[in-house]
Amino acid sequence: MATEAVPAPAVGAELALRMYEQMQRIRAFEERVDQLYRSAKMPGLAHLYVGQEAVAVGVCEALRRDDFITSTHRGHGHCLAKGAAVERMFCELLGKEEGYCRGKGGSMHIADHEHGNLGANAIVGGSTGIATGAAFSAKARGSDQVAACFFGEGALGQGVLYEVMNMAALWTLPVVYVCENNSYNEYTHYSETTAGGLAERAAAFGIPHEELDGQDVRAVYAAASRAVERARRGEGPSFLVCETYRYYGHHVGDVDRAYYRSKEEEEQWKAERDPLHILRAWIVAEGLADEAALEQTKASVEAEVAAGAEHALAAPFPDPSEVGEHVYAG
Amino acid sequence: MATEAVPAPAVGAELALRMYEQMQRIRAFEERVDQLYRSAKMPGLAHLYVGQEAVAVGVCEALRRDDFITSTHRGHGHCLAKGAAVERMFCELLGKEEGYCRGKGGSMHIADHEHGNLGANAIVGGSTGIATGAAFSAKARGSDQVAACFFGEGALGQGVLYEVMNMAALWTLPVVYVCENNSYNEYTHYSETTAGGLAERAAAFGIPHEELDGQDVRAVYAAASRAVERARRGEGPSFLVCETYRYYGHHVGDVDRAYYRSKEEEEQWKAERDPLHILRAWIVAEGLADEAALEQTKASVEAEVAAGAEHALAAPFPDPSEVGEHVYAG
Amino acid sequence: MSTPAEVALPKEHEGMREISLAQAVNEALAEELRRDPAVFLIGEDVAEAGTPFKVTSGLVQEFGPERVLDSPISEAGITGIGLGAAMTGMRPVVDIMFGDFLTLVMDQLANQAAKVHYMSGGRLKAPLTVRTTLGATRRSAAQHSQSLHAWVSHVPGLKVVLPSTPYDAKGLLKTAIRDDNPVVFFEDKMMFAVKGPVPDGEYTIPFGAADVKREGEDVTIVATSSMVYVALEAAEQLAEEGVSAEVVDPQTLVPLDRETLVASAKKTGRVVVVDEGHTSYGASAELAAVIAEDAFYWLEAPVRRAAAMDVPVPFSPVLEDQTVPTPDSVASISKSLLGKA
Amino acid sequence: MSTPAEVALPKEHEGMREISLAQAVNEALAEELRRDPAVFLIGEDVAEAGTPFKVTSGLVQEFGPERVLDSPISEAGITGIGLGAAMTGMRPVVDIMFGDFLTLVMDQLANQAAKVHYMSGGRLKAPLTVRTTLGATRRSAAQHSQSLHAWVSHVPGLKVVLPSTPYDAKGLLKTAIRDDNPVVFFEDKMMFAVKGPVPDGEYTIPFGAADVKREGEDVTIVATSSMVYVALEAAEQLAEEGVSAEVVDPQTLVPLDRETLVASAKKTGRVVVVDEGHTSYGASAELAAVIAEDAFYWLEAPVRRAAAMDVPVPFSPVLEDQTVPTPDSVASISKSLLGKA
Ligand SMILES: Cc1ncc(C[n+]2csc(CCOP(=O)(O)OP(=O)(O)O)c2C)c(N)n1
Ligand SMILES: Cc1ncc(C[n+]2csc(CCOP(=O)(O)OP(=O)(O)O)c2C)c(N)n1
Ligand SMILES: [Mg+2]
Ligand SMILES: [Mg+2]
Repeated sequence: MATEAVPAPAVGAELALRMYEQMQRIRAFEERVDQLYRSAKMPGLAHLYVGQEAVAVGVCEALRRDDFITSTHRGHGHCLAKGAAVERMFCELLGKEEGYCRGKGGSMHIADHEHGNLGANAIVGGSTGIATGAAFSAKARGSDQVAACFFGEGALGQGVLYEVMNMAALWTLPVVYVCENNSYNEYTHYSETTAGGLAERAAAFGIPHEELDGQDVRAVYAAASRAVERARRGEGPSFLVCETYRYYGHHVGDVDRAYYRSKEEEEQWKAERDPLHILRAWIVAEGLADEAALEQTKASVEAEVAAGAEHALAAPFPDPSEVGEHVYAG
Repeated sequence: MATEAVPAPAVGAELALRMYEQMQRIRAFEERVDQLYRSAKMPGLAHLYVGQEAVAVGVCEALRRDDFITSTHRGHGHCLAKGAAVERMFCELLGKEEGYCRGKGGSMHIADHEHGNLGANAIVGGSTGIATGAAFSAKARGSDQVAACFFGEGALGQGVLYEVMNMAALWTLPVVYVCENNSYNEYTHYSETTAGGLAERAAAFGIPHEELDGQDVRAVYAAASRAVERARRGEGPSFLVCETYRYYGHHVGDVDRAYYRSKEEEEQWKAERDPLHILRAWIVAEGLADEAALEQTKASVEAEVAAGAEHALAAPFPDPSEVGEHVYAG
Repeated sequence: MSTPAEVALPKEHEGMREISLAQAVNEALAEELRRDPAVFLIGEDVAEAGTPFKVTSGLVQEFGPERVLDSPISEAGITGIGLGAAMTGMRPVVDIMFGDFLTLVMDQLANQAAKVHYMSGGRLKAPLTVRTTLGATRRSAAQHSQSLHAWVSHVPGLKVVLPSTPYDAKGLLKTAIRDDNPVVFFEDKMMFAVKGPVPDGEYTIPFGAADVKREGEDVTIVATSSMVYVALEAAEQLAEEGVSAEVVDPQTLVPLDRETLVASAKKTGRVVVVDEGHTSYGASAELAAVIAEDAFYWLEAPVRRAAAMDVPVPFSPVLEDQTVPTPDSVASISKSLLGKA
Repeated sequence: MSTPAEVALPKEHEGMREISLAQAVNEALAEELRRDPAVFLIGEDVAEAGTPFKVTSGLVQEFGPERVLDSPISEAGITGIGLGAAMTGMRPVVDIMFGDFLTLVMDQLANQAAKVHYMSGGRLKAPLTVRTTLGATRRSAAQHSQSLHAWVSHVPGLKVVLPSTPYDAKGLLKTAIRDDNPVVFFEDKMMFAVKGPVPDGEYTIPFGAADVKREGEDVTIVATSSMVYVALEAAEQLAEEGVSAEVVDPQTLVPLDRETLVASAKKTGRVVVVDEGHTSYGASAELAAVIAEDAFYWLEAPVRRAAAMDVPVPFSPVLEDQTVPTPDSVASISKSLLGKA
């Protein structure tokens, strides 16, 4: 059972260029994060989203600002795609007071409630309950909000996902499960950890599902739009499996990867299935913009990212007394 | 995908009569448990297996003594079917020292390691890990033992089941998942708690599955034999959904059931789909035994059960000092 | 607790009715459901069945199946859904039938609900109430008899409530539901039938205020949940022997009213902590440690603990009854502190 | 711990090599895998990747993928499978990458593994070892920094081990694997690189024997896991000020060597308990309560606790560093007990 073939909204020039810009923003952001790590300017580790940009952007462009998302340890792309500002994100990653979480969350817990991002999550599968609950709430409050739940294929190992998919189906909750299959659970290929099919996991609960090319942002956008509109119409959950790839290591420190995946595999994805190349080629072929304009977009987000990082590096840490604040609300 | 149609071993006279005797034993045992409860002679509660006898017996007859089972809160039938003695079971239910667990486990934790029963379990879905681990161990030790994992359809709500089914499929473990669908999670009809299909939950992991009439012990035995032999041959897990019914309440204290199921429904199952009637009619029709012989079997297990209960009532409690024993082994 | 007998509590007010603890909880839920459309209940068999303890009976009739939801047997899932709903405008009350099943929701509680406010720098919040049970001696054996409140009390970000009387249960549960934080609310299964006075009108009880259930001079008995009844019976026994015992009920383990506990300890100089969790690494350890530290110079004798034995709860009544504190054991420990062994 | 610096430990033997704690754990695993065909390892990325901490590197090469298994990300599932295998003749070692993920396995550990021997009247047993981690200050934020050993220590039927040195880690892990009970073995992530002397030959260390890491007269510092290094540094600081501190490492929280702890407390009359779990309802509460009770008449001052703050672990270094005990804070508490504030 696939999500019904409601015609997907056509991707026009404005949307295509916005998606291109967002994807470039994510890429530039992540590459800067890697540099910050390598120059020992960032505390801890980070899990980069480079290579997977089309998934976050394709899904989030199908959402409204007041829709919800939940995210993962690999969450910078989701956060930016849902509307977060580069500067405050860098501040969070560097543990600064101006950060989205006042420096308390860091890379793995970045949340942006103003744009409906209920948070990255350092527990694999840990936000599936939250997303399904946000969908429950949207329905209970009589709003037409939708929740999108991002997770890697590794989260298919977590039982709670099946528990909440069952309830989402039973109660026709407006949630879109977005499984980003980048082929690896950390350093282990998913075929060693995953029996049967991926989409079948949703089929078991009667949840409509689609498997799609996660490198083609238009395909993602089309499928996400169908799923989101279905949810908004009150017809319940959907499940999208997006085939994608992460270009960097599992985290910034994972640089020697030969023991679990080949250089050739990495190069092939970059050369043949890069989401930015694919979109860019289409934009140019369709005459929606020329190379120069696209270069201009790239340069401008790169400047924005560079400025954001500089700002964050100079920004103050929270006052040490904040350590005891925000344990309890109210 | 169904378990392959390997011809099931034919049910001959000896097996049919043994199955009949075992089913009668379970029924007589459970009816006596109910009386013990109602006459306030049994501490706590018990979940009776009456109506579901064909499932436990059909599956356990397909197993060897050294095969493993794991069981549930509704576990007396599984325990007897795997070979436990009535007397020691009653002792356990009454908290007596002679019980299988020296009175420490009671109804919900009865285990009989001599017959490979790794224990009833009071956590719904709580023994699915144990059964899968026993299958892992059988394979790792190079034995050809098989593990059968009994659970109610309510356990489909527990995430851990999906986690272990995935690994059973990945590692081709010799485990047979036996889902006893008696239509109720306590006081709630399973259709209110279960989206999609039951067998589909296993299909998601590529596990062969069958849906069958759990009131027909020959059907259960045939399907179980196929699944067990498949496991023994090293071909991995199977999943059986047995449609069945519990005649009594969720537990012995659940006597006013009208708010969740009708008297008519109960009567219909008893009249039309009683596993003992079905087998008895077949035995007689096939000429494997006459009514008198079957009455004789019934009378003899009833006498055994009555004697067992009397024995247990008179048996001593464990010494109070045992309370501190068996916290740690060795 | 081993003795669910009704105990006359010291508190007496005008306009009181005698209702059971189950009814008190039911009233608190009904009132909050009525008061705030954001409140809903979710759990196994909470609707028509009204839970196995009949605590939620009648609520689905008044509030409908959209606000009183029978769930699948998915403790982690419903807690996660409750959390997500709490983060987006609702005030869910999640029913975890037996406290033993907290094992299944620790990730949702400890890694998710407890931390979301802090991790988000105060920008997200989770007004989630989890009702569950504790207590042994119900012949329910090892997996249906645990008192696991120590676990959640150890997690910053969670509040933990253990009411002992119908009055307290009602007032504290209403406070829990209105609180903007995740609260775990423990009811002793053996206490549901215990009756006590509850006023007709609306009231709430603040968190972090211990309640002195009986005043005394010679020894302080700090007791949680149904152990308050055990302590009160012990105090009766002691009174007959001329020993005046003060019984202090912390009511909330987080936040903890150290002041009241320590003040009582300073007054009497002798303390027994009674709790139905296992002794080792249990809630009784924290209470004892706090008192031993803050009242050190006032104590005449070591702080003693009377908590559950460090054994899985056995089924057999002759074994189970030994595992929990009793009025006799509490009285005898109290006397030993006074040199009256 | 905030200071992973290598600390010269008092123990010195002949024939010792200096190896890291990660190597010590690796050797213990390799030796037990070699010794007993029933032993196997299961966990996420334990094979080729050798875990994110490189603790199991090389084992899959020697023992093969049937005995060193990369699992799906299914903590509850692998613990359940480990338990079932343990009950039927195997000795599994389950790797739970971060101690924070214990939240996901509490049902398998507390309701199943811990209780099966008791519930079966001693007829079934579960020789299962769960290795996991604890400790903050790695800039890993709230869900990858917890020290949750108090939870499992509260569950009768489980044994709980917190080694502090490579020598201890190796000897205690071998004992854990050979033990017929479920054992939870905690390694501080910040300690993996810490080196220490380990003998060439075979040895094991018994459970239930606290180790005095440094002898002293004036104050006892009871410290667990990496907090032993913090305590030793504090002791150095104190020595410079003329205060002689004794550092006692319980090594196993269950079983607990009360005698050694209490004997030291009686000797010095002053005790600080240092632990990286949260303070409230933490392991430090039990240790403090035990000492305050058993050494009551010998204590010159209240038993003090220096444990982690009761806050989720924040990401920002300026915040995180405040949440854990440090040599300075431990030394200063110790001095306050001696009236040298
Ligand atoms: C419950 C849990 N188990 C293990 C981990 C450690 N861990 C972090 S990321 C990861 C792999 C996740 O793989 P996947 O879900 O495919 O996401 P990806 O990293 O590929 O984006 C693991 C095992 C964790 N964070 N949470
Ligand atoms: C994890 C867990 N949640 C809830 C319960 C309470 N409970 C006991 S039996 C039961 C219903 C089980 O239904 P099913 O699995 O279909 O088995 P049946 O009783 O029908 O045999 C419930 C909810 C439990 N024992 N364990
Ligand atoms: Mg992945
Ligand atoms: Mg059922």
